[in-house]
Amino acid sequence: MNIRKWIGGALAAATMVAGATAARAEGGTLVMLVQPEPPSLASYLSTSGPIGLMAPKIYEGLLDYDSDLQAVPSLAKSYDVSDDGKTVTFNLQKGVKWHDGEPFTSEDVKFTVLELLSKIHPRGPNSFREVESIDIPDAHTAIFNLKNPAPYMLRALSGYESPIVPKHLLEGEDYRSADLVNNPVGTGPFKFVEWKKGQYIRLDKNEDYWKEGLPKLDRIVGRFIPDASTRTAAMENGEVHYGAYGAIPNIDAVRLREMDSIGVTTDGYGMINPMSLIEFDTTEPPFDDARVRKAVSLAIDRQFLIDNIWFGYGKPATSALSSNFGATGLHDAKAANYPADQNVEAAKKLLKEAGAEDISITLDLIPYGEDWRRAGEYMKQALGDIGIKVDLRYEDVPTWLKRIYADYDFDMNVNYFYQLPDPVLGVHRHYGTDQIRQGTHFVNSSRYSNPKLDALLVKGAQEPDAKKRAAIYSDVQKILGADKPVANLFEMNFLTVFDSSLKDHDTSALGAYGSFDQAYFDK
Amino acid sequence: MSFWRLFKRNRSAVLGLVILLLIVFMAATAHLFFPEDPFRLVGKSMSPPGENGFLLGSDSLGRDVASGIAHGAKTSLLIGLMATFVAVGFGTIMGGLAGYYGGRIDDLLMRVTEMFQTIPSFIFAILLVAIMKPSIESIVIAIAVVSWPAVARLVRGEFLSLKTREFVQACHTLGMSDIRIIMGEILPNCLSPIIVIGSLMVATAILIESGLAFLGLGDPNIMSWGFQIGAGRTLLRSAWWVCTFPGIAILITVLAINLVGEGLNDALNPRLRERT
Amino acid sequence: MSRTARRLRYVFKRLLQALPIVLAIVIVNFFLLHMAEGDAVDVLAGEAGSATPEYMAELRAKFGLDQPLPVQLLVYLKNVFSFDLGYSFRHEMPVLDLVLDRFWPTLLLMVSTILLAVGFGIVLGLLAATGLNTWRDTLISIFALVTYATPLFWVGLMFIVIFALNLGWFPTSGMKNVAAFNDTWSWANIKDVAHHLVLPTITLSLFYLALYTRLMRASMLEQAGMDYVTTARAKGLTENRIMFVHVLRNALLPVVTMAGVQVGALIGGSVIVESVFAWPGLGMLAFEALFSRDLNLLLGIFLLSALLVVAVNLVVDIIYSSLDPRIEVG
Amino acid sequence: MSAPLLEIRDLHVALPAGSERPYAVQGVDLDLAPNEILCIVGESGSGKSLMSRSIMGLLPKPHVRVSQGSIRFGDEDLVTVSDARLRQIRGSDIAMIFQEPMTALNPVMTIGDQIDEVFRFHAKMRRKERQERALSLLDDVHIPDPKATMSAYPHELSGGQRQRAMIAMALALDPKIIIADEPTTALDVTAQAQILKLIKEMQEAHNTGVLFITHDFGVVADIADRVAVMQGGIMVEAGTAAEVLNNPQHPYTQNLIESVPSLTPRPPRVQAAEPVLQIENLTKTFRSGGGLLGFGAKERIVHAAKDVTLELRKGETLGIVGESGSGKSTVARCIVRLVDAEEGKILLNGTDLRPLGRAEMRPYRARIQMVFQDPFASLNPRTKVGKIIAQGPMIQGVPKAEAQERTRELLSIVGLDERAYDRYPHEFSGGQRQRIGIARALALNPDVLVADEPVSALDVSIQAQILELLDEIRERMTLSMIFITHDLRVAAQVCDRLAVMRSGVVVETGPTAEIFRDPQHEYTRALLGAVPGKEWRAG
Repeated sequence: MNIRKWIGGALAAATMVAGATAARAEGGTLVMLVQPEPPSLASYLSTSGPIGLMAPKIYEGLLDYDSDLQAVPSLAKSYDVSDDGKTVTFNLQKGVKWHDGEPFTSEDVKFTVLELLSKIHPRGPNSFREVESIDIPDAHTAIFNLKNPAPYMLRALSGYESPIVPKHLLEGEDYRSADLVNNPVGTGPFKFVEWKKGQYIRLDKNEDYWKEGLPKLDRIVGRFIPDASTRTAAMENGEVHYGAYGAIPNIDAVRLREMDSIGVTTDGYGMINPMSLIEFDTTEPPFDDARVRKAVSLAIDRQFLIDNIWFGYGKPATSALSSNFGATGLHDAKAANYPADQNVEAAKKLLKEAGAEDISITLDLIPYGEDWRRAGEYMKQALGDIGIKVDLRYEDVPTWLKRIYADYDFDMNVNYFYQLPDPVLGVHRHYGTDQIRQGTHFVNSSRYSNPKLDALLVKGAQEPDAKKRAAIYSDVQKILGADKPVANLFEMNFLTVFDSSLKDHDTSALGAYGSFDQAYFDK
Repeated sequence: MSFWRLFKRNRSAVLGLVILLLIVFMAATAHLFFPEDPFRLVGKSMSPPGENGFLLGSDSLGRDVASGIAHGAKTSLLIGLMATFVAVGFGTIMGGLAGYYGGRIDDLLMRVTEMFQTIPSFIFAILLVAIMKPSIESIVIAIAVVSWPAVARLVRGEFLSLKTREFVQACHTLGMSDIRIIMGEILPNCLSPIIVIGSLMVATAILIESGLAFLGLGDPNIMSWGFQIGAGRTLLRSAWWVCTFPGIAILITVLAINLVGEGLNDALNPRLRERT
Repeated sequence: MSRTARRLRYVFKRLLQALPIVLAIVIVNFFLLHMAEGDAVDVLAGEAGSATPEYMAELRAKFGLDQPLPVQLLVYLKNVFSFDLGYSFRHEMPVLDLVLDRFWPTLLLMVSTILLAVGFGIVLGLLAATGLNTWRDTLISIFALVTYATPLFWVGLMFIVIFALNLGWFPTSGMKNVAAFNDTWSWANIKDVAHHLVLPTITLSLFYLALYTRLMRASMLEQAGMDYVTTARAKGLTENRIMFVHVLRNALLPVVTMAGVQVGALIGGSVIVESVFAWPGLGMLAFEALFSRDLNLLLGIFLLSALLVVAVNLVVDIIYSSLDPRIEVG
Repeated sequence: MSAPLLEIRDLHVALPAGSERPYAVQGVDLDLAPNEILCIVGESGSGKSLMSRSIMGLLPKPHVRVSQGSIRFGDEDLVTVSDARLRQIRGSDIAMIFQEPMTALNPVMTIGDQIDEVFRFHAKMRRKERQERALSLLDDVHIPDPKATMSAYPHELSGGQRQRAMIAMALALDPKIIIADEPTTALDVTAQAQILKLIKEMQEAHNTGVLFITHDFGVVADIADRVAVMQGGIMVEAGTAAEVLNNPQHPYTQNLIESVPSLTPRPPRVQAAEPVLQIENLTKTFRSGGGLLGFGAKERIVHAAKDVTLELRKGETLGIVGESGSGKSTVARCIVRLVDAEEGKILLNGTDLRPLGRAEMRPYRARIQMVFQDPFASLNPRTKVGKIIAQGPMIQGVPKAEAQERTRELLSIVGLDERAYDRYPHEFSGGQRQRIGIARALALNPDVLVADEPVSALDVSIQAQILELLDEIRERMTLSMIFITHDLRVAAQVCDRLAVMRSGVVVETGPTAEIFRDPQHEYTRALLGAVPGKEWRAG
């Protein structure tokens, strides 16, 4: 049977909304917090958070995803997966123009996917690893030929994850230093206007955007404010309207959400699935012994972290996978083996067995903000309770990256990873033997290697059938629960704090990484 | 002793000294009053001052702010003193040599000094700490490195004027060796300004440390006022006490040290004696 | 030789003298930065999310980071001498553009701060000295000490809470109202920037204010004891005339010198203020550059700020020499 | 004699509590008539200065104040008049000239402006008019180029010219009274002579009453109509110049006048012919500016000594006289190797010291010692007297005990008692300190003693004692001495032979007596001519 997915309906819906809102108050400038200042706007080169905030307003992907993670049309009007799952055909929108007036064609798609995404994009090579070739019979059709089925690929086609960029501006250029890097030209609802370094990035409404009557905002400005307290103040003062990905510290969000003028939500991170965790150096004592790793996991009161450092936002991890994968049935609640609260006795007992009593180790902290230092300080105390003497180490980003991923010179490292919409995209990289890649960041730095697991992961990646896939991942979670190459701490809830007169900024599953084409002020 | 008499004349200086002694006392006896490790989570988090048995409240993890201040005093004073000690020591040597020998040595050393004064000092301090990894030692060194030029210039000036004084020349005519002249004759006579600048430098060092900590460059394993402020600054709006009290601690200390410094200045600096 | 000609020659001479210093600064920092762990590529890859070792090697080659240190240094110096500060690894832009972008805000903040600090410092010092040992003197001295002793960022955050949030007099942060987009030289824009400048300037100047106040006071007192003051009295001048015409000008000299020395500290010291008020200055840029190991950028900043310091010192010297006829520039 | 301009009655100036004495000035009565010069003479600490300042209300308030008595000026009492009125009087009716014109003038203000101020505050005149007046004033006081001086800053003038400018300022509104506080002390003799002449001339021209404060009887003899002598705040004697100078009544006055060295050279003593020290073609030039990275900043060159040739015979005292900047001190410093001369020989008993390095020099150090000018600057304030003296021998390898023994001995030789050994310099008076300085020099029993203005910082009475001491020890230890001085009276008393220096060149040498009798070089003549009070006590 030929699984054919029509999503024209959704498109109609989108335009309908547009029509309906046309009457409502439109225009206005949205000022959003972008923190830190992005290095560039080349989202095809980097998945860096701040880029993710601005670029998707300019570049679009083949698909977008609605708030319950279902695919909706974007540059692709619809797509079509063959029975064997090895051919995916995208029917592209007609009459779409780049911001410089050039028409958008299947050429661009082919170029982007083959030249950029599957080569130099940080995650693309993984998402598109099965793509063998792309046929473009005409300007509005792109046929992806795959080596093996890659169901997860269809979840990685958003404007944030896989932006489609103009071939005519990149071909033959050095992709890293092309003009496009700092002057993006896309098909999206907003056009890049200027970037005042240290101050703001300004995007203006794309007047001839292909979606009827969209976007509604006249302008989006991304402002850079280094200090968290000042960001909060600016938000309170109405100088900025939108801050996501912890731009506003939770502690302040808790305070601000009491104000009528400000709203706080945890929606819009469904495609991200951030998970905080501890990486162990499993190759050397004491953490080459699973019991010691378990003991550490037992010693930590996850709820305490959530309550006192993230002020109630977050959910204790129950397994290697985020509970958000429950939607796709991949998350196995029964595989749960992460206690919510600490159990000192059990931990001590394990250490005794392992003969690892009163050991002293160094705990490295991810240098992405104060919260992690607090977490480290807490863990130092918590592990102290079970007789592990901890020395905290807080270094700057480059030093830390080098230590953890190039030199492997660590005992224990607090970190967090995006599990992304599919385990293949966000989870495999921790555990696969093929993911022990010295010098590559955010992969299997624990250097955990288990052939049994590797096999399961491969199967899991290719299995098109949801049920079978769930079974596979259930085993995966059991194994990881037992071995604990990393100790997951909790599923993070990032916060979006916004001016409550701002509406429809969260229509996309990507939330802050969405295109904001429908966002408007209801004044 | 006449110095003490002169010092006593300046009431605020005496006040400063008293405060300073109290702070030192606090630092010395911290472990008696607060036997627990100041990092220990000892109670309900974010309790306002006076509640749940927290004199000055507790921070987001339920650590005792008061305990932190008591223990932090040790670190902050230590950093202040060590940094000053290193800076003054090095600055005196550089300035002394430059001033005493003059000529090319002077030229050279002064160029070096100028170089350090031309580098934006705080950024340079940050750079040094970042490179050496945040730790007490690196912070001390960084502060010293950015503070010594002032001393060098001062000492150089003193040496320049003192070396032409007749009592120094007399020593030359006695055939005294340079080292003895420098150590025995000149240095003792420029101690007072050095002491004064040193005392003020301690204060500045403590401020710099808090600044570094604010930017997240503190030693994560050692309790200091800077650490507390850095840790508490995001709570400023919801739990003001967490970084306010350490801030006040710094303010009082720096204030006290300055008062003492000015007192020393009045007492040791004959020029201003009768007028201030 | 005419006065102006001598001045010019002096300026030229001073710049020549500054050259080795600036170079030394660049070289020292070059090696310091290479002592740091990790490099720009690590950061880029880290930020990007992930990158293959091959790709990273490719980048290193592109940035010339694979060359031996001396070679890198020589290349850099060679470029510097042809007024090319190179490319920023992280921003993919010429360093010069980046730095110049931040240069004017820095200068603006610096100059306004110096003016405010020196100006008020002089006034307060004067008031303190003229009312020696009165409540006024005590009050001013205490004020000076307190402002000096209060951590900068603390003052900054408090100002934001009070003047931006509670009173709503000033914006919390930034350099201009981003929603407005006035064109640079429009009156509206100038007013807007000035409005944003107030809080950072006050915050930053408070610290230095204390220094100048105390210096001025001491200096006034010292001068007041000089013989020429007696002469002036003997001429029958009023105390005011004596204070404001005779003593003041002499007392200013050490203050001016101090101001010169402070500049270096000022650029650095502004990091905190810049970060609190999101002021787009060099300090913050340097901070980011350091933590992203953006070597060229950081060196560029050090180079320019060093030149800036040299320039300001020069100006100060010339002011000084015009205040004090005994000092002859050249 | 007409009614006095100024009547001082029972003036008391109180010092702050805790000072060594309650009153700086105690019960002074004094009249100043128009058209007369009244000299107030006294040694340091006699209260003469404060007395003069109390007249204009320039006492350092609040510590020091007039506690009793009156100062009548016309029909007003200056002690009680309002500040406002006092300001009017200052500068217009009573003007003042100070000792050190360099510091007494505002360094950052042009001479013109500083004179101009006087007019602006006391007289209604238009700018132009004021300008002209100022110019003519400068012309009156014989300043070479008045126009240029108007726009000149104090540091650009010579000492003498500065003082002239001061005088011009004082005369601006030709005041009834001028108070001159040691106006010539800081000047060289020749300049001094001219200034004295000027003051007299001006005083006669405007028939002003001048209150002239000085410590120098020579000066008194030159210009005083009347003299008042002060000691410890009390006026011990007053009268016409003739009376006081030639027939002093009060023992203190007598003693003072006694101690003024006479201008008649001492009888030449028989002396061995062989030289101890020969200086041959000694040359020293000072360079300033330039240096590393100086980039050819114009470098100033001063020839402090241009091939100076001198000979010091055994047991004699060779005087080097000259005015400031004549290079006499430089020569002295070259001899003791504080300064390295570029050229020439310094032969001590035949060995040339000039080329010796520090190490080789050390043994010779003991042979040539120096006594310095300023007894306050020449002793380390933080070292005990005993150590200061014993240091020398110990450096030269004398055992500690012996050195200390010697030190105690020396203390008694220079007339200080044993207890001085453990005290600090600041506990001693100027004269005593100079004795310590001498003891330090003697500690190494040198062959040659170089004394650089050893008495110029001392009061006359002390001066006499120190000179005696030097003479005595020279006899006793058969020293040969090089004696640097600017004061020809002193020179006449101590020196067997003289060398007269001017801008680095020795212009004349010879036995003191001969040089005084008929000086060959016109500069020598000028010097001798300028000696204050030479008619008085010429013999």
